[in-house]
Amino acid sequence: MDYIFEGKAKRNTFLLIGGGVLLFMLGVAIMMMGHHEGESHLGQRIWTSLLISGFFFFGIALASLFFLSVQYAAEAGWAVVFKRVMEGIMAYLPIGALTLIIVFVAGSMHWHHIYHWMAPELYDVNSEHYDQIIAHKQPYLNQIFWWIRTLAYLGVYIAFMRVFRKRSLEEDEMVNPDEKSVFLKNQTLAAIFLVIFGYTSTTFSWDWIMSIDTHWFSTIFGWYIFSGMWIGAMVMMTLLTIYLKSKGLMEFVNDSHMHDIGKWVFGVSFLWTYLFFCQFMLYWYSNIPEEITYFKARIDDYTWVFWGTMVINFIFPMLLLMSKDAKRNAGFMVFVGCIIFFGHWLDVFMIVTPGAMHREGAVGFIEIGTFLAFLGLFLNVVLTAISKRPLLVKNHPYLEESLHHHIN
Amino acid sequence: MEVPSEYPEVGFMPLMCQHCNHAPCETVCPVAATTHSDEGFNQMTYNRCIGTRYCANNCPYKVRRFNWFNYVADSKFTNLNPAQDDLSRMVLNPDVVVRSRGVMEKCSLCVQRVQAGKLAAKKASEPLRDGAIQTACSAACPTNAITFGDINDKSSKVRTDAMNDRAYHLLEEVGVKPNVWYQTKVRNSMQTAAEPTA
Amino acid sequence: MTKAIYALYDDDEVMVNGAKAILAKNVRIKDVYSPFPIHGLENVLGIKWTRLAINAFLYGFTALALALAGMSFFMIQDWPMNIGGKPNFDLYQNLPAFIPITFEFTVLCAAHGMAITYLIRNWTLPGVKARNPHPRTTDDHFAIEIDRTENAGVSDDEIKSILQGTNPVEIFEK
Amino acid sequence: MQKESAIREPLILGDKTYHQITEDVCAPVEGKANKYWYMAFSVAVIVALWGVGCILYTIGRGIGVWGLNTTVDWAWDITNFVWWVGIGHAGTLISAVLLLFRQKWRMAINRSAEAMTIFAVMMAALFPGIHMGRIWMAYWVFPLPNQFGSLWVNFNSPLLWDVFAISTYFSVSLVFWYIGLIPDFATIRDRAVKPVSKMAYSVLSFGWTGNAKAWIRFEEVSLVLAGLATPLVFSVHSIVSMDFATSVIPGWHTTIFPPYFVAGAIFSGFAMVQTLLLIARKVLSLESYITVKHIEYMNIVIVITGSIVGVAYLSELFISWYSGVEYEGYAFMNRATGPYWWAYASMMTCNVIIPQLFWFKGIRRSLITSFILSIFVNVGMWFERFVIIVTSLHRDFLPSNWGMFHPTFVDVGIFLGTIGIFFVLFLLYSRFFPVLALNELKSILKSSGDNYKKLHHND
Repeated sequence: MDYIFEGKAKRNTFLLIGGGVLLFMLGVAIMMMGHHEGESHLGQRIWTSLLISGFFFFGIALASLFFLSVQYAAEAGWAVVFKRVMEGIMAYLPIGALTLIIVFVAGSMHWHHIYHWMAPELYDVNSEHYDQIIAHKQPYLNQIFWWIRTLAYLGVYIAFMRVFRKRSLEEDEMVNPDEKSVFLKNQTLAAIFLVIFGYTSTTFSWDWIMSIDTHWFSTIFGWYIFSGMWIGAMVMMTLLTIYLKSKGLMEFVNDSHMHDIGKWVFGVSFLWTYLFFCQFMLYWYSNIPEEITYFKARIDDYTWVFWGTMVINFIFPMLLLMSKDAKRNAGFMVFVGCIIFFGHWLDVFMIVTPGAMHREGAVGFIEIGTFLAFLGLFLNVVLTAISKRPLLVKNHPYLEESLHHHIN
Repeated sequence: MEVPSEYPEVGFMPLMCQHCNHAPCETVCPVAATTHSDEGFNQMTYNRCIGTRYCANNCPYKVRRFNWFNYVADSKFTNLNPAQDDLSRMVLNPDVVVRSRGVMEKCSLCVQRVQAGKLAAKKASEPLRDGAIQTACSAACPTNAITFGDINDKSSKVRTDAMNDRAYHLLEEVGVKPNVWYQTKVRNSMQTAAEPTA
Repeated sequence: MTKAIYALYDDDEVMVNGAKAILAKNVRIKDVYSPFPIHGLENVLGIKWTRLAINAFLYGFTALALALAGMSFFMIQDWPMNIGGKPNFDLYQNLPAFIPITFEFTVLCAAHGMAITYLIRNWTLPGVKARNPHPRTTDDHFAIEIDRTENAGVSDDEIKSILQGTNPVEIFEK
Repeated sequence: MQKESAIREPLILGDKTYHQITEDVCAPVEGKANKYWYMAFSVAVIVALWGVGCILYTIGRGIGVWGLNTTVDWAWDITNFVWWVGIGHAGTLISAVLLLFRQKWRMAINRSAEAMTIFAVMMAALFPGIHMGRIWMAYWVFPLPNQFGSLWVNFNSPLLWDVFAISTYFSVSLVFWYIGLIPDFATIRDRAVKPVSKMAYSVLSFGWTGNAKAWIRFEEVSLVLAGLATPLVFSVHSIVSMDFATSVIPGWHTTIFPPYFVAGAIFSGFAMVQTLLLIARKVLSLESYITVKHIEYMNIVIVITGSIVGVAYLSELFISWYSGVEYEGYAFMNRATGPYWWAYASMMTCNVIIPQLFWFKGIRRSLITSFILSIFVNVGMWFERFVIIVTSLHRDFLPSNWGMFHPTFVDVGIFLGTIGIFFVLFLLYSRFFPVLALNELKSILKSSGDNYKKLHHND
């Protein structure tokens, strides 16, 4: 019962990439012809859109690795049937890392100014651009240390992903199915990964995202970014499973499984909203100038996107996914899933753009085109990875539990 | 900061309630015992206060004072509050209420004087004249270091003083928008304004 | 004349299989008493799933509306005050500060509303007399209740012989 | 039929039947208390009375009998409040969150954990009351009609949010607990021989019969209440944290507070459950139900939440420097090196470093080390709240306002007194209530019982 990735599906991913690139070109052309003053922002805008979509899809792959580890660490049985889907999603990690590195290298080469702190004159006391606050951050925000951290995060994540994927096949081929060695080794590996991820997910979100608004700071930021990544991964898992089920390939996934994964989409949406609200409300309430500027920039210049993400990512899943029947209805889950998937891309847009583009950012052809192209690339990589191995694992000690999963 | 002698520039500065427009103390009171008046005063309603002391904690200037005991009748506090019998109680200002145990209090910018001044102007049917109302502190200061007045009155002395280059808000960076201005002391210092202080 | 016949079992699986056998013989089961919830029993007996969750949603939704309306009345309409410069002209401007209480009140009403509905619906209230047929149905035994009036077409002896065929530990009338 | 993997450890040890479970759990209720119970009870009552005396003294004379001053307006009162509320979070977490996650091991501990929650929240609710200057006016925090007509409360105030949060949390937890207790009271009722206890448990069991429909409703109510209680658990401690985080005080004002307080609450709550249950399983002979695996699971929760708290401490510390805000930076420097450095050091040691020992399997499966470490966590979490409250207040913006806090005998007395009251309640509970969830345990016997698992493995 292997999935074969060819024909229409494969063509469609290429169509997505092609369509995305076309839209992107269209957007660039419009900008070049239309506003002359817009030209100076064009490069910045392109790089910003690459960072948004690059980070968004990278985050999904990473959160999938996280979720897989959680299954091991928590001794959870029900989700074993999804394991190959999770492994497929996380296979995008190296490509995702590459796209990020391209954006970061361009930053270091000063082809764009998304990372304001990379400009050397900020640290020069004699320069008119000298920035006392940023200079204070120099021991942490300097390119050498920052690059060491970035490469370390990416390298470690990819290494863990590879080991998990390799061991998964080893488990399939085990001669003695009663042997638990792979499972037990994976449990240890998962615990180690979760500890590393627990620290680095906070620091990489400071390094890659929070430092865009260089003056600004928020302690909850890492957890907020992480919750957005997580929801993306859960939605992607749901959608891919529904797709594979519609091909008649994942019959072993029953209503109870879909119900449970729907609960995760619902629950993580709440978590995201909670973290969003904590950050926003606390800064809104105490109204301290250096903190409130962040939200002021977003609410004043990106009013609709700011409140729109809130509506899409909170009210939609809350109202639509509350009932049991909704979570078990594949068509409905696809509908809600697609909406909140886009909603969380908008959230990343919301976080990145005001710092990188100030008032000049917009959700236009360039951004949507980049999103579609990345989506096509992502699906192509993930579906190729999924097609390379059987859709159901073998010899996993909780496999029987998962296959007989039943809830009311 | 732990060793004051390392900071010889420390000087004396009278510090009372700054009557912030974005007062952090007001928002946190559960019973709305401290609110803003139309004049811009940060009002303290003693008889509504239940004494959670949250306002005092959230005040960046720490200018609120709490009635820890019943100072009016507790014989242990005759040294703090001699006005405990009928005779000595006559030293108390009849325009100001005696605060009970368990309530918060602070500078009201002599709200009783303000009300009296407004009433006098109203009776005389004339606009409130700048300087007609004096708080107890501004009246008592022998060097006229304290000015009280209507900041909305463009010709008032307090307005010109507040617009002065020397005027500043204490802890302006917290963003509470106080209604009290200080004027910086002119020092003959080697340090210039452009030079960043660490 | 007793109203009902009971079969007492000492194992849940035996009881569930017994219930299936009894129903297969067209004898109607009035109720089943057990010391703990048995999964899947509702399908055997054909009992519809409870709608208490919908109740909870309605209570919660009402509370949500009530909390927002209440706070808007107290803080915006009835006595608007300038409290630390927090905007008090419109509900939405001050909404972030109202969210926590709105949430708490929603949960409060949904939870208590549902709990009260549950107690009344079950008729488990202080002072109500227990109606379980045998004291060990709250310990380790399981009882099937057959109502005579519901099974007018079947004689007592027939019922008892059907029950006897399902391996009960005891058959009694009450 | 649900399948359970053979590699999962059994949750009910020994050769148990449904009846044996009833016997084991009802034994403490039906038997007589031993002398250790009476000794513990007497000590608890004496301490509790001493605490009540201190509370009455405070109310009689004024808050001035505590060590507070103009600089430090909250200290042990709110520290104790937050500490107790935090402890009160494990019970509902175990019964609600773990129910949603279908963790069967919760069934052995949820009843006692919920009882602990309720008693702990009662202790917590005491402090916002007695810390008020005018406690006799406490009812003013409710939006009640009054002679001024339109004088309402201030819905902007986090303390008012607390009023709603704590009362919701307490009452919902109580209802959740009681709804689970009703069928178990019915079990005791049907076994009771003495007329007095028969009558008492008849009233307590609300006439529970246990018919099929009642069980369906019971399951649905438990599930929906769990669904409601889960965000409630998050919200309550978040709102408690907002008492601090909405302020402008450096050290208080930080966005990570809500989730970090929630993690800390679960952390301290599980530690307290661990402390209590390690004693209870021994005293009440419940070793077959509260097994080493249960202890291990709780220790895993402790090490995870402890690590989350650790990440939060380090995030705060780092961002205080990174922000470039002088006051923030100083507040954290002062925590670590100022006059209360020992409190910060205790907090870091007990909450972050010591629980890391639970990464070792031997330590987290040992009863003695689990007990000792759980005490460390309880102490550490008290220090955490003390650090947050007192060290942030005693040094803030203007050096002229700086001061110190020194507790008086009344502060100490009230804190110890609440521990006394808590134990009085818990000891009474352990004598008169079924300390394990009978009906739930029976429902997992066949999937997770030792004897049944062996049976399955053989065929």
